[in-house]
Amino acid sequence: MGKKKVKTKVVSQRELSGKGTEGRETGERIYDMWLETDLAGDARAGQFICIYPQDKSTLLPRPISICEADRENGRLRIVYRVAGKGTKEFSHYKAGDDIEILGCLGNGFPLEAAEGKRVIIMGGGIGIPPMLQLLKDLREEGKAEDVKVIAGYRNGQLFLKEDMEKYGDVYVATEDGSAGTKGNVMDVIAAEALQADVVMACGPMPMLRAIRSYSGEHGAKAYISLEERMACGVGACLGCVCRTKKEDAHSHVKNARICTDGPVFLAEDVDI
Amino acid sequence: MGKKKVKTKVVSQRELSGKGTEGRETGERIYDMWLETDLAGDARAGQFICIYPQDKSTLLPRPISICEADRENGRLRIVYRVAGKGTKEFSHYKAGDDIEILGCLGNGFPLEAAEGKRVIIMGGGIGIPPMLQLLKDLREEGKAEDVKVIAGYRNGQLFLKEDMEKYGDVYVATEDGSAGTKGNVMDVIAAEALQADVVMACGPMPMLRAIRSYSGEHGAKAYISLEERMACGVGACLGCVCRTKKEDAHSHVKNARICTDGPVFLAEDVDI
Amino acid sequence: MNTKVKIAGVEFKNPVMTASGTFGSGMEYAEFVDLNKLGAVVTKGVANVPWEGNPAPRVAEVYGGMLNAIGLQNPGVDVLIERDIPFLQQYDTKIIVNVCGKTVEDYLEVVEKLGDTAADMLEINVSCPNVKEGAIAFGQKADCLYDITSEIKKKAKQPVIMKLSPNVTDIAEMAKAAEAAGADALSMINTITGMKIDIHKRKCVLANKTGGLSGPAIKPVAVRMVYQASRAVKIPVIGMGGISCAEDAIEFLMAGASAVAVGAMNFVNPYVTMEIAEGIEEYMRKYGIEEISGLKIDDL
Amino acid sequence: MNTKVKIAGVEFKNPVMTASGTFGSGMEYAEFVDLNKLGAVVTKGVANVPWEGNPAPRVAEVYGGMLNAIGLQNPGVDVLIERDIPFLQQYDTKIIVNVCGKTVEDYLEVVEKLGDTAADMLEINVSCPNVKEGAIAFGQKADCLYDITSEIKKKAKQPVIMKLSPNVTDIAEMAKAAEAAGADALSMINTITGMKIDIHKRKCVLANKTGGLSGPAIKPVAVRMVYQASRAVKIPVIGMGGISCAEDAIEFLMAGASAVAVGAMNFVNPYVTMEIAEGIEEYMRKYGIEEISGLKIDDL
Ligand SMILES: Cc1cc2nc3c(=O)[nH]c(=O)nc-3n(C[C@H](O)[C@H](O)[C@H](O)COP(=O)(O)OP(=O)(O)OC[C@H]3O[C@@H](n4cnc5c(N)ncnc54)[C@H](O)[C@@H]3O)c2cc1C
Ligand SMILES: Cc1cc2nc3c(=O)[nH]c(=O)nc-3n(C[C@H](O)[C@H](O)[C@H](O)COP(=O)(O)OP(=O)(O)OC[C@H]3O[C@@H](n4cnc5c(N)ncnc54)[C@H](O)[C@@H]3O)c2cc1C
Ligand SMILES: Cc1cc2nc3c(=O)[nH]c(=O)nc-3n(C[C@H](O)[C@H](O)[C@H](O)COP(=O)(O)O)c2cc1C
Ligand SMILES: Cc1cc2nc3c(=O)[nH]c(=O)nc-3n(C[C@H](O)[C@H](O)[C@H](O)COP(=O)(O)O)c2cc1C
Ligand code: FES
Ligand code: FES
Repeated sequence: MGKKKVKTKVVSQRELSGKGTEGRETGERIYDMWLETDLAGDARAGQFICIYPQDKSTLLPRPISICEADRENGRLRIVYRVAGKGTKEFSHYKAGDDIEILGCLGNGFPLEAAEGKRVIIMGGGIGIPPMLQLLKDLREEGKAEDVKVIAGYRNGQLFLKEDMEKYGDVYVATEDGSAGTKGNVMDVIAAEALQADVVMACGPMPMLRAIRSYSGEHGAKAYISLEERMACGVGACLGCVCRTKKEDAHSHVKNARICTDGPVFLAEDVDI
Repeated sequence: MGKKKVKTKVVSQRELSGKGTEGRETGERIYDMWLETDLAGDARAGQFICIYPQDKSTLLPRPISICEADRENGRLRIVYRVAGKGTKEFSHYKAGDDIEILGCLGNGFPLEAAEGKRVIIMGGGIGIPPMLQLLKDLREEGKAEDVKVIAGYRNGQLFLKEDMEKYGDVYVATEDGSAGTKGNVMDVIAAEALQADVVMACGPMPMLRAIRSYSGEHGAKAYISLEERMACGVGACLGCVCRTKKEDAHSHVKNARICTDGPVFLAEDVDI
Repeated sequence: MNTKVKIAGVEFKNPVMTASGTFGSGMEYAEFVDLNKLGAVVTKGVANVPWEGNPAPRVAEVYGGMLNAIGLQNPGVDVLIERDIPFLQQYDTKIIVNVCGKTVEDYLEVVEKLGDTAADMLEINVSCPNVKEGAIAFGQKADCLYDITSEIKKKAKQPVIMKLSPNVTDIAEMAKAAEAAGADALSMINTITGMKIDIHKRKCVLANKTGGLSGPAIKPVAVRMVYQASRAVKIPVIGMGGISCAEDAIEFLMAGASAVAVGAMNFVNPYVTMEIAEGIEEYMRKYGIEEISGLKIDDL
Repeated sequence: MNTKVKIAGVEFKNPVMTASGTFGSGMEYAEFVDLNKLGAVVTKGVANVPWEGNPAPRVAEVYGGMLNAIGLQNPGVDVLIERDIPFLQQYDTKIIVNVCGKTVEDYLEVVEKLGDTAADMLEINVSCPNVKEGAIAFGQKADCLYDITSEIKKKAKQPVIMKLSPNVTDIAEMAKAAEAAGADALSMINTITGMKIDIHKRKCVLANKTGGLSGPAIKPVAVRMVYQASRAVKIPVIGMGGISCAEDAIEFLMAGASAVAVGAMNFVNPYVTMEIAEGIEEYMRKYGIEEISGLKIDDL
């Protein structure tokens, strides 16, 4: 149905890092929001939407990954961390509020690349949310030989773990060692001696760099989702580029637009 | 208690120009809001407060006259017209909302000037609201020989008329002749052959100019409340000046600050 | 009522254009906007050869606007001619190509290559504050501006719009210099140089450190400059800077602009250009104004 | 931890000042702010004789800021000396008197009269864009700025801050000219010239037509100019323009300012100066920064 800016209703919102969950004291506030929108109809895992804050001192839309798409019922789920003004505002939204979003944006993960392959999905921190829909889609398509999930958390606040476990085993790494393997997602691979033909990942830059090296060394294909500051979200402003190894077909220079040519790139194609 | 910026709660708000009232088709939307604040304690008739919009594209506070002050219960009433962005925002406030105001500002009407005098209070259009508290105070002080009220409206939408009638007779003028004398407040004076030693007034500039001439011709003292665009509201920016006949004691030029030296001036002192 | 405007002999169906660099080559927003409804599409600045632009982060948000330091990334004029101009020719709108360069020769090469294309006008960006190699000087010194304008006018087959920098002491002086050198029209303002520091990371948000400020925050400065420039010259001025709605556009037209362009606000509302075109019509209808030129207020 | 700063030999208890013209003579805001908590109060510009200023409307609201065209109304330096300075002397804060004039002689007269008063520093406003008689040129031409600065320095008994205009092509050049002429410090930015038109009334909102833009909208431009100027000269720079909170103030200090001043945001939050002074302390505590000068980032 193409990209659109639409008004959508908040269906529900809750704090995942609320009282009672561990690790709240570190100050990370993570929220989980469902939106009602027919943009869900053809949302792909790894795509994102942009949310426009109402606060008029902040004009640019905020890119947030699609965590789950209920395509039949026209609903999108996002899980996000309060990072600044915009996300702080979002965290105050309540069921029934009207908000404006632009979507669905970006390319998403290439499900076809999983066909007949051993796939490892890796999410680090606030890069975990898009892994949920990816996992669901890989499971439902059922063409991968095997799908494993590694989720790297900062601490015992294991958001979305239960959701993902509905679709398969989830290996956990925590920086503070409070659950699973102490360390990061790469430490899980080593500790559990996991093997993959294809890696699909989202997370902080050091993690993505490590995956890129790993994929080079182990001959695995790694699809990584990148982040950059955006203005338009639709490929017009050239704000959100990443360096590419070869000349990009659209830009004719070694820069690709994360919002339209990405956010998912084959690790070997980009210079991160 | 001095000037303060305080958070206050909206006690109630209703539209005075709502459906069923006449004249709504002209598009004037008038709202009536009660605020809970101890600033009410020493509010004087003719003073004003400044309300800060929440919309961050609009930063400056909006000056609005005190329409009624319930000094015992710590409540202020304002009645305002939707004129632009700020007042439009205010019109959406509901009971329980928190808003920020600065008050009480300005000098207010000099009640002592009414002592033993025949006083006519005149309000024109959105200059009517401050007349209500003025009327109440003049009645309660009881030192005027006589107090009459003339309210000039655009059409049959006679907001605040009933409130004022609790404290005395109200002569009405309407521009479209739909109630009272057809014309303006000055036409009422002529039509009803009213006489005054002291006039206290608030309204559009042509009305204030007419009152100024009248007071000159009839030897009445006229106290008029002026309006100008404001920034600080407290006398610091020199944004809100009016020309004065003589050198102003504070500014040492022929300019007085409406927000602090006014908004009420003796008509003969200003050059309008 | 007639919303057509004529600038240097080129007729636009309405005075609403896109600001260079904020609308790609039209392709990216064609999903949102019916390009047939716009007076013109102004393309992203293009040089003689592809430019890589600055490293990321290239954009930062600030109060009521944004900073950008794209650094004029572009695929080079050949790609524009092969790919982007044919795309735009499908639509019933005018095509204005924004041109950038590091030397006068760079500019001339682009201008010459564009000579036989369907581009209706050329807009010469002498004001991008993000390029280091000296291009900025063209837009900040009246004599340099005069020289480059004359050179370009010698080669250009299409009418030439000189796009002025707001980062100058006297915009009227710059406007006069461009006019004297033969410019057919002016456009303004480009972005105002700004900076944002992340006080927690203790470094500039933009990799380039400084960037160009655009969006509603700059509108009063832009209106003032359009007012000053349009009253200093006889050639038409295309006004831009923070336009977010029809009211804003009308403010520029009243100040003296013959047409307007919308930049950063496309990012906030992808439909904004169409809405502005409609809003201007509505205003004209309401006040009984027959021509766009009737919006200008001579005696402001 | 120590929040004291020293500028041209004068010690301020903290780097937070009020911006001239936005705080009256301190009297008006003393009801809200404990003046003892401020580094300095900078008074409204004062001339040799009383000035009436411009007709009203003098202020207009714009997106994220405001325009003003007060036109430097002031009661003249004699009243300031008799009434305002004694008032400020009651407080434990420094007094900076902002000086304006139409001719060099005007400035010199004020500077001389202030010589024997309790004013701790003089801030010379060569940049008010609202005065017609040519005063603006002092702040927009490097040679004029040099000349007036040298003349003032010859007469001034107190250290002299030259307040620069942002309406220039090259702020670093202006900063260097003032430094070369002997200025003890610089302050920036004054307002950026802007305009607002009421499209329904079809006229300018300000009686003076143009006015000076201030408030959050101008902050990125101000930070950039403070960055450029502070790195072009050795004398201290006092930064201002759109500061609304401690984070903003810290941004200026990181960019290279030695102190900051708060202007239009006093109108939005009368307590803002005190809050900023506290917020800076909090930030320093959080990050273990011992001195205000430790906030500056040399290698931004
Ligand atoms: C493709 C993509 C997908 C993302 N998905 C998620 C997600 O699922 N959950 C989640 O919590 N976060 C996600 N992010 C990061 C999220 O966009 C930022 O945390 C958010 O924009 C911060 O906005 P703010 O107003 O709270 O912060 P501020 O710091 O106030 O924002 C200021 C400006 O910087 C931009 N910005 C700040 N941080 C980032 C960042 N990390 N990436 C891009 N722009 C940034 C903002 O969009 C805004 O324009 C994603 C980013 C991208 C690019
Ligand atoms: C002392 C005083 C008392 C007032 N009392 C009342 C009252 O009791 N009821 C009422 O309805 N109105 C009153 N007004 C007028 C009221 O302040 C304006 O209608 C209001 O500020 C408009 O704000 P806005 O955001 O809706 O309009 P906008 O046009 O969006 O405002 C833009 C800017 O212009 C200023 N402004 C616009 N119109 C006026 C105006 N007429 N006077 C002063 N500033 C203006 C605003 O404050 C704001 O800064 C009073 C004005 C003054 C000076
Ligand atoms: C992301 C971005 C890229 C831009 N690129 C160009 C460009 O290539 N050439 C040019 O002349 N102006 C460029 N500009 C400036 C705009 O065309 C316009 O002059 C400026 O942004 C002011 O308008 P606005 O406030 O509506 O954005 C760019 C602006 C932005 C925000
Ligand atoms: C209402 C008003 C009056 C001002 N008067 C003066 C003045 O007399 N002298 C001066 O040097 N600057 C004056 N300024 C400029 C401010 O001191 C300051 O440089 C500018 O407003 C930018 O800071 P801000 O964005 O924090 O307001 C005035 C500004 C405003 C808003
Ligand atoms: S955000 Fe504009 S091109 Fe990606
Ligand atoms: S509004 Fe600032 S002096 Fe009156």
